[in-house]
Amino acid sequence: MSGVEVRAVSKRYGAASVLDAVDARFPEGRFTSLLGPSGSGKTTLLRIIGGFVAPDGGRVVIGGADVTAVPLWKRRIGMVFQSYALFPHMTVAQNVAYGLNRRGIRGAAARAEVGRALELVHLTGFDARRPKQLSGGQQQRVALARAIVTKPRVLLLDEPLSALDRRLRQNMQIELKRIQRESGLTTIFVTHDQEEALTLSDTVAILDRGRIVQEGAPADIYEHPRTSFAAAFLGDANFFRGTVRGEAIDTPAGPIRIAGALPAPGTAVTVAVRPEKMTLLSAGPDPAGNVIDATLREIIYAGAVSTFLLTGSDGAEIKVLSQNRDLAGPAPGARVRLAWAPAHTVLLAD
Amino acid sequence: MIPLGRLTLALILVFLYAPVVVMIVMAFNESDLYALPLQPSLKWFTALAGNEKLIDASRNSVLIAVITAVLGTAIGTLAALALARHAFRGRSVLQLLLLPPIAIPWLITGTAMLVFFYWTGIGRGLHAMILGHVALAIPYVVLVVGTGLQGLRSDLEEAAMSLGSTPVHAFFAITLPLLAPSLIAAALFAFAVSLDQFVVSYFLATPGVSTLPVEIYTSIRKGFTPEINAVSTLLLGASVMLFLVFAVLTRMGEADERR
Amino acid sequence: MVVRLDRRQFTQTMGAGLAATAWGLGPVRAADKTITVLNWQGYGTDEKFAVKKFQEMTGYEVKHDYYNAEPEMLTKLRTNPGAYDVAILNTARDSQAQAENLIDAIDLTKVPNAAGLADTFKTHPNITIDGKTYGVPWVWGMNALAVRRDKVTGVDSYNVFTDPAYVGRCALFDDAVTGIAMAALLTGQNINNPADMKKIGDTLKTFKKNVKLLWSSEDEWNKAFGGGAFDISVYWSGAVARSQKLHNLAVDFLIPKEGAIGWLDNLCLPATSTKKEQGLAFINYMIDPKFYVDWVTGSGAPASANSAAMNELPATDLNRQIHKPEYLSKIQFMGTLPDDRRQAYNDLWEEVKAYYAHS
Amino acid sequence: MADTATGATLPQPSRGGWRILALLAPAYGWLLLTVFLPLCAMLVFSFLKTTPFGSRQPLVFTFKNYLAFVDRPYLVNVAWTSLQLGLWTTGLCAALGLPAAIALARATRGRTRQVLFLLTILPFWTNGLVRVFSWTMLLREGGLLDQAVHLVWPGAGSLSLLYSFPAVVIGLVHAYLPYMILTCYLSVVGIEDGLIDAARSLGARTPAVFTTVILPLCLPGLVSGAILIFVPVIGAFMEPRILGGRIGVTMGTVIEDQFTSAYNWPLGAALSFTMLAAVLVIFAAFSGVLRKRLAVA
Repeated sequence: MSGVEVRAVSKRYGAASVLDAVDARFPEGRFTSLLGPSGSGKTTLLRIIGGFVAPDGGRVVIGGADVTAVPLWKRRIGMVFQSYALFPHMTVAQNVAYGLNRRGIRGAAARAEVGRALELVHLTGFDARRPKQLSGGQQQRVALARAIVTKPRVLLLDEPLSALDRRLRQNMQIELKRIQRESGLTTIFVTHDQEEALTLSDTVAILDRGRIVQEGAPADIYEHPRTSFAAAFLGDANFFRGTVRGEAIDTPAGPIRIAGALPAPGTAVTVAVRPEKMTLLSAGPDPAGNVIDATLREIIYAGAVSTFLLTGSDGAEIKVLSQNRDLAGPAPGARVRLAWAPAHTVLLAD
Repeated sequence: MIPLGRLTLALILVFLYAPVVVMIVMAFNESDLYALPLQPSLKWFTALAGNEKLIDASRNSVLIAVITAVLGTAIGTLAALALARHAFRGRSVLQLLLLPPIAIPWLITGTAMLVFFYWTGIGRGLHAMILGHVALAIPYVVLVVGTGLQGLRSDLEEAAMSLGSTPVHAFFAITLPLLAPSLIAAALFAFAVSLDQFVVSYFLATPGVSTLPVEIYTSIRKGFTPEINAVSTLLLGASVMLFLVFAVLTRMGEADERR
Repeated sequence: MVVRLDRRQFTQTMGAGLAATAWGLGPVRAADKTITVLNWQGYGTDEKFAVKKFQEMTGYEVKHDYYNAEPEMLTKLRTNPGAYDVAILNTARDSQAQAENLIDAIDLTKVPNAAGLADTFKTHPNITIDGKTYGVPWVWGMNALAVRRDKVTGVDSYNVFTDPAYVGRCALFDDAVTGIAMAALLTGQNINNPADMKKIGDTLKTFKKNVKLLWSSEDEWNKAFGGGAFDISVYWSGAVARSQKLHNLAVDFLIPKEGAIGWLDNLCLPATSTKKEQGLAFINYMIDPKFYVDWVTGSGAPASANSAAMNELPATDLNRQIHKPEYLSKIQFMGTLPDDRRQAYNDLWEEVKAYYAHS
Repeated sequence: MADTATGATLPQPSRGGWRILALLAPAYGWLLLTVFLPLCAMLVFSFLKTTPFGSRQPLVFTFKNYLAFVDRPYLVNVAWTSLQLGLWTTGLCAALGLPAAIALARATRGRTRQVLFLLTILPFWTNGLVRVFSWTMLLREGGLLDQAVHLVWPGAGSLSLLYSFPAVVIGLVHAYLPYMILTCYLSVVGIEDGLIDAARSLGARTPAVFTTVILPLCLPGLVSGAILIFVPVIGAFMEPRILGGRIGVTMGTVIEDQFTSAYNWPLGAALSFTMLAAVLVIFAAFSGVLRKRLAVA
């Protein structure tokens, strides 16, 4: 087991640049997600690490050794494909044993390993089935067992949960996390589902147009997005643009304060506020912190929480997430006041 | 849709077999002009037993057909892999180049082969016939295997390689077994193309080494006797036996059954 | 040791290797004691009794290679030097084969049975080129009309192909020379050099309504006639005898008032043959009256060019009935055609066929 | 020709070129030696005045053979007949072959399917000429088909199909139908059951499932099948000659005549190459349309 590093990796397909001098570290034993919209280059990066695609430039280092020139079949990686890519002409046991056999482990030893792997994914007793006879979730777990049974140095997951329905996906997320913890594998996980990335990862790397724009622990990235892209892609955000004037930022919605240091006065800046950080004020005195006026347009009720869609005094759309503690509340059309703490105002780099 | 399809399938089988049944029945009919009503007789089979030429020709036909099926399928499959799996410049030109062997009447291809082989010293004979037959089978194999490859995902090979297979091993362990139905179909077609091919054989045969279709073709003038039906019937039987042995040996269809 | 193979050896080795891996070749040509004859299939030379007899006489086995069209025969002679020892040619093709040095001149004195050949054939202009003889006349026949006995009566002209009584009941021979020659006879022209090709084309086109099919082999003719597909057809004289004798078909041969188209086949020695002596021996045997009688009685044959052979047949024999000597005066024989004229024949015939086909 | 790209990338692009070459070399090398070079010789012949083989005249080059359709207007009718034969045969093969392939692939499983599949190819392990002759037995006046009809309907007249256009079509459909069944079958087996269920669950009725799901997915098979059928049918000569009687004059028989009895190889070759060019133009025109359709599917 070992960490993975990519250094200045680039890839072009024809005229289109898919990866542009990407640097990234995937620490040993950690679960890292590559998060980004489609076309951001995350799958290409994964495939370069796995050796499925050769980079045009840059290096791939696994466990301290440069593997850029090492072919796929010698890299000792485990890959779970989006389509699972189970061999339809083999049984579950044969599928799982395939990599073991390639590494010279056969017979009883292989059977024991296969049994352990299937136990790990809760598929004991499914040995003799064929992939076509399994449900989507079961196939996914076979693919996982097949990838980890060989004890690879790195486990690569290419959107493995995207084909599952919501409930199954949530179960599988828990399973995946458990298995990763138990096996202690360095894991790189490609997804476009932010929630999945946040739930599973030790580290999240956000990719945008062939570059990693931010990397860090899920909570860190969520609470402190560095760019408006990161803020918008990972969770929801309300954006305010304005100019630094004295202690506050002057925006069309009103002055907004932040917790940290401000740039020089006169600088144009953008700040973001997560919808759940805002509260709708009931009648009474304003609390300390930021308060702005808005008009309630619509309430989307979703059981435990409701989403309030509002229009700011400057006409911009504002979204607020609130737990349904009180039954009574303002009705659409009502003029309301929104409040949040300066510490929850995130100053963005762009 | 499916019951309708089954009915169509049944009718098509009747349609496909009508002339074959006629062929077999006429082999057992006394009349040399294929006249009706039927008078059962084994005389054409008896006559055949003494017809060394026809028997030799049949043996050559099967021999060439087997070689063509094996060589043609192997060579054509390689090309199909390149054409289906890789995008490269000139691919569509190469695909188009498969058309002439099918589109140009075999008569012209055969004549051209005769002249060219004569000029280059390849000459005529069994080796020339095999050269010709395999060439005519290749386009069919490429088309059939290519169609099969389209239904085959390429990530399976990648999966195998990520598990430690070299590309060659991945091809033999994964792609080839999954491609088996297409390969068998292609081989059956190559076999059929060769067995039925008379024009090329006719031009490339040397006196004394001919094939059954050549014998049949040249016998039109003399008289197409039910002996031809008899030998065709026997040959069909032999081919079916050959295939059954092959099917049993390779346990074809077993994997299919379980899924 | 370095082994060098040129392309020919390479392909041959490859072919041989392939063949050897399987279970053996067809009969491999024995190096010596065989001669190979190039002929139509089922045309005398490959009669079982004859092959056997010749082997008994000379120790040489007779192998055959067949052709299905005259140009193909020439192509085979050209592309297989040394492969053939005797070739059967329509004498109309002799000059072409001779010009390409495909056949050798024959000294008739070395063919004892040639003494019995009818003089008209022995010195026929088709086989005599620059004073030398390039083939031994073998058999001759006529292309005229075959009609269904009892059903067709009173026919005495090729005009029957335009007779409304026989719409869709006629068949033609799919052969350019025969087709054009028939129309030439009908329009009173020389079959080997008709003056008015357009008239010939127009005449042939008037046959359209009556023509049901064009046959190209004796077998096809027998099966179609036997199946009742037509009642009147252009046909070969010798084939009529065979259809009556071997297949019991109710068919009669008649020569219309315009005459018949005659042809003469001869036995030639391919120039590249390495066994000319045995070739001549085989030719001599082929014009042996005994062989001819056996051939006629066994399967049926055209008329022999050897008067001695014809005389051996009983007077009642069908073949003698059909090939009456007085007919010879009503026959125009197919002669040598220059390339361009032959092509004109073929082009016109193709056009006529397309006209028949287009509805 | 259907575009067969799956767009998969190579693990080692630097060696990809050699690998492609190694895969293609045997097939195209073989074809080069046995088909393309000989056909090139034929192409040269097609510009000659007379057959170069055995002609006493010196070689004269001419374009005349390519003007055959102008010089011989009757060839237009012949080409029209061939085109009609090609369209009828291809159309009927598609209409019969696709449902059969679907039934074969979807309604049967395992060994039954293999056996049925084999049964459709089996007839082709007999000689084509023998099969065509067997058709004459069936189709001729008072033949087996007539007798069968009379068993069911004693008063019926003779069908007398032999020596007619339908007879040629029947013979050609019989000869080429398995190609369509095969190529369609290979396309149909690739369709996942789930896809059809999904279409059903979205409320598609059977005909809609067919036109919106199955047909587009079968298109590659249909196209390959159509190529394998239409192209050789245009040049077919045995079926028209034996089953067509007087009307059996097609491009195939005209070309055959040039190579056999007429000994005009240049004209025959020129006609073949003209035909090949026409076929290529037709498919080029169609491939644009098809590519769009395939992209949508």
